[in-house]
Amino acid sequence: MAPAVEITEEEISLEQMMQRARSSQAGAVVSFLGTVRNDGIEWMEVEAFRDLALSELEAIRQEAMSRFSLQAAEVAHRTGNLAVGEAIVAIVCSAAHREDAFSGCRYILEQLKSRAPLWKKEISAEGGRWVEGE
Amino acid sequence: MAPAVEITEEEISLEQMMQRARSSQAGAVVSFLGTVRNDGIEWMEVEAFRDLALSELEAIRQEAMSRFSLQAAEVAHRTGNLAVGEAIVAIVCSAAHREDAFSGCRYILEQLKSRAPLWKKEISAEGGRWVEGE
Amino acid sequence: MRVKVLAFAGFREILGREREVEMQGDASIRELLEMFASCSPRFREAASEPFCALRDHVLLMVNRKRIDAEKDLYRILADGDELAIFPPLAGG
Amino acid sequence: MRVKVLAFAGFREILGREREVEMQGDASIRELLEMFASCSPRFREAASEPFCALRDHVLLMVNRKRIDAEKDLYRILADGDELAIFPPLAGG
Repeated sequence: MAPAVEITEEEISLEQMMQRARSSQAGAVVSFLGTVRNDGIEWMEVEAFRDLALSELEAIRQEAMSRFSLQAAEVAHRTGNLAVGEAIVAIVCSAAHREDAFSGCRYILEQLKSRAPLWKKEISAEGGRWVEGE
Repeated sequence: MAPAVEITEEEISLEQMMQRARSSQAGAVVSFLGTVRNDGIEWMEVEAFRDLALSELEAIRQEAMSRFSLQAAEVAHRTGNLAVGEAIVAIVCSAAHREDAFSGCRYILEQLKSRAPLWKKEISAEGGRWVEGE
Repeated sequence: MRVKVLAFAGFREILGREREVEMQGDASIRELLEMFASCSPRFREAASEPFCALRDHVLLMVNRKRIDAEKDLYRILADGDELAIFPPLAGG
Repeated sequence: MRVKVLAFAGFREILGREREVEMQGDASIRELLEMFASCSPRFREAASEPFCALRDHVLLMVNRKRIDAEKDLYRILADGDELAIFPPLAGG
């Protein structure tokens, strides 16, 4: 079984993450998929401070699990060169009730953006540009 | 291509809904899956006022599309007899940005619960019980 | 005058999914419900409070538009109208 | 004294992903950064403001703990420390 937190050069399989997160105790499963949007870019390069990002994502995941009584939480972040439309990040949270599943998914996403050492560069015909953090 | 709003006796394929909702213009895809939770029940029976539910879901979908600038929105509700763990409802929203995708998904779910003529009955060893609306 | 009656969830289990009802002359929604109550003690039990009030959880539609159970109960039905009876919605 | 330096994103493109740096005697974080700036005009351009201040978007970690660029810049590095240099996070 794949780990609940992943940083991978391979394409993310949201389907497998959903399967792992579903259970007979979970009445609600919420997923977020962030993909490379076509803003006139040709591809995107994603870079990680890999082992630190993994431990930070695992810490965020555990915070979400306990704050929102999640049944399961899965996080995957892609690295390497991504084409338009490919998944950059995927998050799946399951809980007994929908409020918790939504809140858990939002929490993981916002914390990931502010705490996980990951960077994106957009490459267009004009050249490359590192995306500025929010 | 399946319609964007569906009430079906067949198992819901969230994967196909995701595929239809993804696009190069959508940077964010949010999904909600509501499943039969094991509260000591044996199965669940779901009933619809079918054509009215379809038109209501389509109205809700269109409201969400314009309120939250969605790129796509997909809704499917299952009817018939469902086993524990099976999907009752699935919603997928895609948008340029994550806020809109989350808001659209929440909006469709809450409106569906309050406006779509659908009912659930939980069948346990002790007998059946129609679920009370929220 | 013929009216189509649709019932869902608990009311479907009592009244059946769909039936055509033939009434003599004009009839209000209330009269139609009273007829069901007099034919079916189970329906009376499920739908009515003492003193002939409708239970809160009985929702009504005429021709797919919600009916206010307090204000519109004396509304006269027209030939071909469709009355739907159901408990509070519980989808999702 | 040997220090490992990791750089990410734009700083990785300038300094390389990872390098070992040998310093004579004690050295502060600031001295290490000044050394990079003096060897690499691109790094000086990317990381420093006039009057030797660090640009806001230069983030630093020593041994995986964030360093306050104002208060901790004179901190003396120890043998075996790992210094990481990167711009604001932009994952997700």
